[in-house]
Amino acid sequence: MTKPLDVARIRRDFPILQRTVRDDRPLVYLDSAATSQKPFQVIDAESDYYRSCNAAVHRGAHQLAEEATDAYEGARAKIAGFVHGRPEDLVFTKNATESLNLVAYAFSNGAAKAQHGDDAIDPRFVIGPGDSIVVTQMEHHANLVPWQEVCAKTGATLRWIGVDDDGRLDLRDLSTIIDESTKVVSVVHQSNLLGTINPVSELMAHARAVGALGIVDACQSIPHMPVDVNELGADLVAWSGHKMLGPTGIGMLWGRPEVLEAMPPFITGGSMIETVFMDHSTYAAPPKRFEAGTPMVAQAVGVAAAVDYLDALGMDAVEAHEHVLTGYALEQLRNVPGVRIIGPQDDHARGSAVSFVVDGLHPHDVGQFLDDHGVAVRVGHHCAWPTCRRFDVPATTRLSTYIYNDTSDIDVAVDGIRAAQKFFGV
Amino acid sequence: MTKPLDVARIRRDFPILQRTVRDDRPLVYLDSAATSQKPFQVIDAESDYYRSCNAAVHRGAHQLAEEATDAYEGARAKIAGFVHGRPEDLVFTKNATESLNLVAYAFSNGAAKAQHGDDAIDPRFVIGPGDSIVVTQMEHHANLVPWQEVCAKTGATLRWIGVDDDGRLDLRDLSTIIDESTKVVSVVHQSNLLGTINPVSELMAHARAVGALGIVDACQSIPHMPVDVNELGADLVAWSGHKMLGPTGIGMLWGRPEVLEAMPPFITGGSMIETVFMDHSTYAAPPKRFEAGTPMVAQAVGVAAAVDYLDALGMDAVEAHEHVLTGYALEQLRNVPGVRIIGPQDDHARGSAVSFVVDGLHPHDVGQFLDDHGVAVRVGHHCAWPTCRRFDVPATTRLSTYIYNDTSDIDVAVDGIRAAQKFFGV
Amino acid sequence: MNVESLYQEIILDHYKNPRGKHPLAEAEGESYQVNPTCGDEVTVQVARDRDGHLHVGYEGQGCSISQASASVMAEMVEGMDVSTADAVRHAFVELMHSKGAVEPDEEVLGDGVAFVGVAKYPARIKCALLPWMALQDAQVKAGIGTEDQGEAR
Amino acid sequence: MNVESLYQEIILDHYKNPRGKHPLAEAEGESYQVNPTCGDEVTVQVARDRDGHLHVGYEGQGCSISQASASVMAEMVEGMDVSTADAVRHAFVELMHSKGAVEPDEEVLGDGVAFVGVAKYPARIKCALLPWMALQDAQVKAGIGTEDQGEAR
Ligand SMILES: Cc1ncc(COP(=O)(O)O)c(C=O)c1O
Ligand SMILES: Cc1ncc(COP(=O)(O)O)c(C=O)c1O
Repeated sequence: MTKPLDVARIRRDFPILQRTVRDDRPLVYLDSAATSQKPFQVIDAESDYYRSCNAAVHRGAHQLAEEATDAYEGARAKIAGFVHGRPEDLVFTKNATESLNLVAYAFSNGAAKAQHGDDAIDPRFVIGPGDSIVVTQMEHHANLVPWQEVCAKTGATLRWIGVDDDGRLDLRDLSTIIDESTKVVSVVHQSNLLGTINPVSELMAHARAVGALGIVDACQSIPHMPVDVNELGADLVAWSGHKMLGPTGIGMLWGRPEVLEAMPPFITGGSMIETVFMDHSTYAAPPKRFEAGTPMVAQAVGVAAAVDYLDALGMDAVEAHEHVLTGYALEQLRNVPGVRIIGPQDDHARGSAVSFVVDGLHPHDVGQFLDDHGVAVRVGHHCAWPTCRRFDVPATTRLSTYIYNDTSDIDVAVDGIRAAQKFFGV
Repeated sequence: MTKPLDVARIRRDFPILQRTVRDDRPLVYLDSAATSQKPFQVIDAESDYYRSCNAAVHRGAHQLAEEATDAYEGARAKIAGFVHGRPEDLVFTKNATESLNLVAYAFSNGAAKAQHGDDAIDPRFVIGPGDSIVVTQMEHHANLVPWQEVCAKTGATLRWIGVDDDGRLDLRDLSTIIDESTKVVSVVHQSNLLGTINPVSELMAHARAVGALGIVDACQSIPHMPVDVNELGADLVAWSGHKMLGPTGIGMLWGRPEVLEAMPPFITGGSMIETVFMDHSTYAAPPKRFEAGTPMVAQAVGVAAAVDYLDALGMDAVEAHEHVLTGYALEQLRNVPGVRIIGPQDDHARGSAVSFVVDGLHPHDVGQFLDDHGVAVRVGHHCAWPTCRRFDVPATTRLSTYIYNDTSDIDVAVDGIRAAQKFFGV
Repeated sequence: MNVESLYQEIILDHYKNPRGKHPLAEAEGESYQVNPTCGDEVTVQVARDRDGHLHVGYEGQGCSISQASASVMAEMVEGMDVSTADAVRHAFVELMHSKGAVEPDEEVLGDGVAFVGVAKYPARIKCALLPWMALQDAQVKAGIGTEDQGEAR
Repeated sequence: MNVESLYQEIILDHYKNPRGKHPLAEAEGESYQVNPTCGDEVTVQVARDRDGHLHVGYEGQGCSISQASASVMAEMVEGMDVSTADAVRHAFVELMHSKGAVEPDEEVLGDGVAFVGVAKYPARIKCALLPWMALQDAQVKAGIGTEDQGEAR
């Protein structure tokens, strides 16, 4: 049995939710798919780190350095545990975008080094003409552009799984898309624009079957539902801290140990080396191999505090709460004439990002009216421009909820939409 | 006339300096070259951002997004101003290591794309066999390993300027090192191990003369002395926030506009694009082109607060203060029999990082004794392993000061060294 | 400050009944501009006749602000001599960057004065400027005017 | 807790007068290990004689802790049968990870008990373990022992 969320109590932990916007309207924050707000527990964890034990980690023989290292590695263990992974298999980056680039660069770097005579590169990372990379038509730019770049640098070909009218992946021709030429299958777990939850373990099984590496962009799933990285069947899983109550400036990459071990480094420099000579270097084992330079220590501590916060609520309860809100939002929006939902129409296998367009109104103008009602939403292509094109819309307006929202927030938003319709006479 | 620093007053702004370590000894922090401590003004600026206006920047039509964007871009303007640059020419990264990699990858990405038929790549970034890259023998790994990687991926050759016994660059054979084959000259402004301040504008002039791009690693200079990026004569300048009173997780890269404009992107994804289609994308102008994904907003706000703090002291005064401390440290260390300073022996053209070895004692053991006296120093190769090899030492112990240190801190350190000598009977 | 100050009557009118929204028969220069965050697009074409007068046409899609701005622009500068058109554009750009501190001059800006409220909504300034940036860029490409390249960024 | 608890007499003695610090005539396996943050290095060589006894030699440079640890290790396991040597290594590794909570058994660990203070200084644990990791790795390479590969990390 999961205990339902006590939204009123939760809201008291978020200082920003006490403020007003535009002519003293209470803030209704429905933009958590872009970035979540932070409870004081997270904010304080970061400042306490700076106040009490800030130092360079993994270096120096002094007490502060020991405490800072403990804080950093303790955070790693906690965050890894949150997704049922081992600390050794968790890499810190600056955001999910870097995590995904780190993986993409393993292929372009691998190919370039192999071409220049390095025969120690694992053949899985040597990509070139004739090889294919598979993504979907609902990827965030962060899981699309890096692969386009790999293709531009290596001659590999990008393929994608299409999206049907209901915003679901079209899996009919899967075996012609993922085939023996495929070296990478990289898919979003939950679309940030459509809200669709994809059958990633099925897709990962297809990847495995052809010997391709399987990658999951879990930016919109790990903050919102219980995720066990082992169950996804993926080789690598990327997500961000700032969407799960954590600070800006930190992302995560979990990898299967054997895959991380085989991956060439991305950003190079201090702390990721084993030995350095003027003319060559050797590299440390993962996760250090992928963490060059002074890391995001305070930010890791902040994400660990966010994990504590979410664990205390229970991710089952978080998921259940959002499921209710999603159903409610879909229902309320359907009741507004002229509103069209872009993405799955019902709440089955669907997360809480709900995109829509309003006949006769541009999404930007809808967003502006919502802002005038104190409602913060996102408008635009949500960094998934090809997905907008698929639905023949220039942009959408998107509501997205989290643990601090309740149905009344959605009511305020729907009022705002109606007001916009009235004002523009549509 | 610069006003001398009031160290006692400054120390009150740094919460961590009020704490004790190891059996209640007052903390003597002499490890600022690794990372600096943070005044409450910086810590609070970050938390205030989260408490009051956290949101996704450059997106969303709501008031929070406007305020967050203002905070982020305002920070950019302030930090750029600190080094006499324009905001449009300042890129935020996660640390200086990423900044330097961003530049290095412009070359390997440029080469790979050109090889695969992209003829829009600026020829300056198309590197290959026969081309050379020049660094020095006193680089931090962050400005060495990325260039080794470029060579491994493109067939270019790495060359370096040697270091003499006094820890100065050996500039005698410069014209055989920097020649017509040279496409990159990348040098450290102030060595984090030796303390040497290098004649970078002279080196940059050599780079310009042969048409090479000139890069300066200013990690140890910008926090400690007035730096005007225009006067360095460099094309690109990299540094970190956490060494200049700022938070972890943010770095800077300043570039000449014409050079940034010509550079291919590094990390790709959201926010750095102009248009995205499934099969290709076009990229935004700098600085956005180099800032993929959700940026380090709170961290930028923190560095801006650090700039305010340093500006209020005056960088001339900071430099003068450290110069006194450096001279004092050199003198006190010279008075201890058996201590050998690694790096320039006098305080001319020299920063406050002072490395030394003690006859018969391993640097790690020296560090441990200092720790026992409450003194935090760094031991090891300081991410400049080849520099240690040059001086035939496995590692050094390093004292490094900042605005919150005074001569009494150095006295405590020297006492610790003597105690170690006594204990080990050397 | 509220949303009505942003969406003045004139803006709504231009949004619903755009003027000058058509391709130009013999364009000498053309510029496509896009707002990468929201996907608003506009293509502006320009030509100059024997008497030195400017002719413009545009196509585009986007929010009310960007589309109304394009319509206002097309209606105003159509047939103007080049230097007067440049002056109008200058005044419009200045207004947008004024944060609401500048009192717009109706003599110069005509219907453009209706955009005074936009300057208070930073996220929308880019929308309003988009067609004017395209105009400037198209003129530069056509070699018509303008010394002030790049200033509308 | 203070620095004297770290640097016990036995450690200082092994540091100043290292035992077993020499190459091994007929090494069957060798392992080089380095601590990437401080540059401490050690190379351990191993061989097994007809009676199943282990022989070790080492070279290295580094801090007192890593070098004394190598000396203690070389002295202790030299001539031991393989399974006893493995047991000593296990006990040493366990002690290092104990955060000071384990009472070391002098029967098993001999001079190794002197390292009990090291467990309280996280930054130094790696120093103390370095030669033992090299021993294990060298044994694995020589095919001498040990089922517990990787455990000393
Ligand atoms: C000279 C120098 N360059 C580069 C770096 C790397 O900086 P960061 O670790 O912040 O990336 C440092 C700091 O460690 C440094 O001192
Ligand atoms: C599905 C998805 N993938 C990737 C990203 C990129 O994350 P970040 O901006 O934190 O790098 C986001 C968030 O914007 C997202 O929603």
